[in-house]
Amino acid sequence: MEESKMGDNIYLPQLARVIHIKEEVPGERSIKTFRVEFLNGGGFDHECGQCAMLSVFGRGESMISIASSPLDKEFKQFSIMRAGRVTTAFHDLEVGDVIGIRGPYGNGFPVDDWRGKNLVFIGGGCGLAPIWPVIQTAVKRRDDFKHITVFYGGRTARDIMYRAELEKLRSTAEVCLSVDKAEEGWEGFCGFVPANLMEKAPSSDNAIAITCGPPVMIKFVINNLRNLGFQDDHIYTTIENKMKCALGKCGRCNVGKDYVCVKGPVYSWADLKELPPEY
Amino acid sequence: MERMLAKEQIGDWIRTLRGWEVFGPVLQDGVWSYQPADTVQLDHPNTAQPPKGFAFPQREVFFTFEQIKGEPPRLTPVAPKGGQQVVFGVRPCDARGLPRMDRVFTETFDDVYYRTRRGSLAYVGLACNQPPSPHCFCKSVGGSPVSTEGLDVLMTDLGDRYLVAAVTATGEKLMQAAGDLLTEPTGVDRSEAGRLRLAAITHPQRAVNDVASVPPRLKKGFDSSLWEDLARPCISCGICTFLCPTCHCFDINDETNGSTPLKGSRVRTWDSCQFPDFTMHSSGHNPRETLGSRLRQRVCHKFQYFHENFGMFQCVGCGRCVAGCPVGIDIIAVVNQVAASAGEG
Amino acid sequence: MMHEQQQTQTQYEPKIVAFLCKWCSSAGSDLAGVSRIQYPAHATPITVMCSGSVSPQYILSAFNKGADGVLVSGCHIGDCHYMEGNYLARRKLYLINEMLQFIGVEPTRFRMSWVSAAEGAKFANIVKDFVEDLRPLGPQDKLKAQHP
Amino acid sequence: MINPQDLCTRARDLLASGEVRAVVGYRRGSRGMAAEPVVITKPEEAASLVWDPSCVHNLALYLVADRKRLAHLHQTPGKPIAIVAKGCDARALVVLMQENYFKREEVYILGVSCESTGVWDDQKLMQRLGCDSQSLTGGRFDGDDFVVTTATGEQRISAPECMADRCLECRHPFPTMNNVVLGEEKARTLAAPFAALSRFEEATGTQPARWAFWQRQFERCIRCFACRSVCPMCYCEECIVDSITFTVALDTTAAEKANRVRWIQRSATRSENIGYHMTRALHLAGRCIDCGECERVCPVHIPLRLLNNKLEKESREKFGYEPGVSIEIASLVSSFRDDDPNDFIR
Repeated sequence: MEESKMGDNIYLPQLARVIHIKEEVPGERSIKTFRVEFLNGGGFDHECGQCAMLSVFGRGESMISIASSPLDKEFKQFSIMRAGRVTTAFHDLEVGDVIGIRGPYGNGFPVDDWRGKNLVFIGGGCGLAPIWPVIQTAVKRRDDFKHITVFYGGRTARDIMYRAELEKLRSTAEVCLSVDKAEEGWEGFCGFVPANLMEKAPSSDNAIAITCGPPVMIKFVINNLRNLGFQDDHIYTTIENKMKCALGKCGRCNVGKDYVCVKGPVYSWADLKELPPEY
Repeated sequence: MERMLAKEQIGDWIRTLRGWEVFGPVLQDGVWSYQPADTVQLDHPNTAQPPKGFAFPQREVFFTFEQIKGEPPRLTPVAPKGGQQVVFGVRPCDARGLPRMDRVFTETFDDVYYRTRRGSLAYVGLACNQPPSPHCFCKSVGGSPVSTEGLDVLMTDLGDRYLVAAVTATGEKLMQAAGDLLTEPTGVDRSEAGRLRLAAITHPQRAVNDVASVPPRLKKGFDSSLWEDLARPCISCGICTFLCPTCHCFDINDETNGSTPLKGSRVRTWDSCQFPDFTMHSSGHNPRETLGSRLRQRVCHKFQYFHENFGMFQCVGCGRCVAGCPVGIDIIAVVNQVAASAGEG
Repeated sequence: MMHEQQQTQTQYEPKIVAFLCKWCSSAGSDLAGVSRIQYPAHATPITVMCSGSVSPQYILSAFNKGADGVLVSGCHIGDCHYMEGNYLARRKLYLINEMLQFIGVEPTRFRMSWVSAAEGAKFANIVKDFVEDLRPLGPQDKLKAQHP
Repeated sequence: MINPQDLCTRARDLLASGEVRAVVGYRRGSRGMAAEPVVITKPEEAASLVWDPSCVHNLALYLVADRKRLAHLHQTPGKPIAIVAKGCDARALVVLMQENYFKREEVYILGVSCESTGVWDDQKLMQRLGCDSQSLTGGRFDGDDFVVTTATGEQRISAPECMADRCLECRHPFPTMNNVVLGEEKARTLAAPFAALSRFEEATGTQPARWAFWQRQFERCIRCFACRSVCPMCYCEECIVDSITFTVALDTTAAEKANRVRWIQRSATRSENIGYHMTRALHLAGRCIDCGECERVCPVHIPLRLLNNKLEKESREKFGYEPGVSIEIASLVSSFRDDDPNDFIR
């Protein structure tokens, strides 16, 4: 076979240049936000909640959720926590460096189905990134939705990502921030995110809840949401598993019969609770 | 198309296959494997490894990359080596692995590497007059010792001659190349073949009990404590999956070959759901941490998840994982036990 | 000039990876350098704290990355900075030497020596000899990784 | 000769008295009469234990697994665990104790002497009988013979005909370290020490012949890692061939993970396979007690014992070191002698 026939190659990434890097959270498990633009006229459209496979050549690939709104066409944005081999390589990048991207992968949040509803977002740690495009889209299409509440917490005030953006958000949405432990100068809630949720107790009436964060947090948040009267099919979350191909072939991200990279990462609790808890 | 071929003329047939690279089972160092061959002698039980590597090799280079500092990386896709390959002596169970791999690699996202290799591959099968292994259970999973699924040609051993039957158009082409070597079968040939086929099909085999009820029962038995019990001796090696005609899990890594400029390749290699680090997140969290959860994944993938997704079992009953397991974990017994326990109550 | 160029193009130049202990052999190689002793520049030196710290993995890895020969050099027996590191090295490296030969790697490809900080000339000779021994063997491709 | 019933009785009593918390032994599996490893915890399960020539596995492996499992659960072992141990299995335990993997009192060794035979080899059975142990319906020791039951009836085979090479060459078929031992200690010589190794070295005298042989073997490896997984000495939490090459704990930093050297690629190519097998062999120098399990389980029949035997022979001849003999002595590579070979150093 000729190389020219390898054009439609699902494993071949497009190239994109890093145009902006912002340090969100410092420390050992630091988070940086990378804004990239495609080279050679490449690119793709995505939906809120979808992911992309990013590569640093020589180090490998990682599945990262796309943190920019689909309405921003000229760039894509990713917030990456330093956790392992590939993500550390990302943290070593500088503006101007070129990375590989393939995608978009997975499903998205059914944002259009939520018109006329109240939206409650609950994020923790790095889990604000996957739901951030939904928040962005909701803000940009503010009239489509009713009340918007954003719960978000970090371990300490320094661990809160998108701090400036969250403050800006207060003009259009209710923002409830929290830190795990009491700190001097912190005026928001002290305690875990699920506790903050119960404290504010948003109404489940005509409301959709969208949550993402560490697995333990999600578990308690969903429990609390149900206590607040949210129906199972009105609770949405994203799950993550280790991925290598993002194409439903490499065989490791499956939860029961579903490959998270294809059928997920977005699930309603009504669907997710039917699957085995292998995530 | 059905024809007869004298056994000693099989080499002559192979020599007529110009433009094809021919492989056949060869015994070397005590191991049966498919090797390039000018002629073949089809007296093998079954090969140690199935022929799945022809379409899905253990190592596939996707592309090479080269990055000179300050310039964008240059990516060069590496195409599979061209040329048509035909494999002789494929057992019907192993051949049925191929259509199952097709579902995985060509549906939803089309894998050009797999499709290219698959497109230039033909299987000439050999019916099993006798089960080659005491752990054969092809009949339990929808196959048979004379199944043609996944084959281009099926040969049946009639002692001093073969009945050669075309299954696909490619198979007919392979047979047409033989010209006069292949002769019209006589009535005796046909009745002899029929007798052998019947004997093969009725030969007793190990069996998965009430296989139709297995997928729902496994689903019900997800939380069964049997999984950990049955997996207790498991040593987490990859024999069961690497010898499987349908296991397709893989890993992707960058292999570098110099840092200034950065040079290397992105490579796919086989991986196994039985390795403890297969599903481990970089945080250390592992959704399938225990031996039981990994055994359950292997068994349920083949007998439940794949069935739910594609309406067929992802097991062809070759018995390699049963025979090859160093510690006696036996997929037939596992399925039967879990399904039976889920059936109660 | 023409002739010289042709020669460099055709003559095969072996690549050597040399694991040198910091206290003796590395100092010895430095002495060879500062004493302006001529010896071939084929060896890539890697300074290690002690010959005893050289894991067989280092040697295999050097061959994997394309070394044509691997040299391990430490202090003379009795002179180890850590008292007995080179005794341990001797045992360990004896075994890997045997293994390399056992699987059919040319015996010449692996070499071990004792070179003190004062033996600049000896170090230069070892490298010189090693290069001459390796040259007829041609490139080492038995243990070298395949690319792509 | 051992009466397998005695083994069941011993195991039952140990569990019933509460002296041990579990017994690692063999039971009949679902594959013909072939034995499989089992861990039993209840006295009534003891009746399922077997002892016959298909008890090929080195069960010391399961003590390592047990220790890892307990460590993971942050549990202390408490009472000892009992293990059915052949001569080779007991030697493995000696090495593990020599390396402080566990203490002597944590293990109850239920020794079984191989007496004048050993376990059988499937390939040899296949050649002799036309079927492997998984097709047999019965098999037992009888003096110097194996008695097997096939579809055509009972057959008596002189054991050395079908014994595994590792057993033919075994010099310690009696588990010297034990709490109790079944069977007798019998002097025997079935094959010269390192007979298979000597045959190989004679057959491939020259360097090119050696390479031709090993090249073929290493190219065949599919990197299923069964040789590593089945080896009781391969207990490292961190192995150079794994994709995540070490245990990730909560306090493992990202930098630690990122900076790990990838010594060996996952590609099953010749160079990487050699890197894996050579490293493993060298890591087993002075530790391998020649249970031969790596060679038995290899699905593509790579003669891995040759690698380990080579180092064992060198260690014995050049360093006077024999593994698995004493808990007290220093390990091979952490000790030395003044007169260790020096002539390879130039």
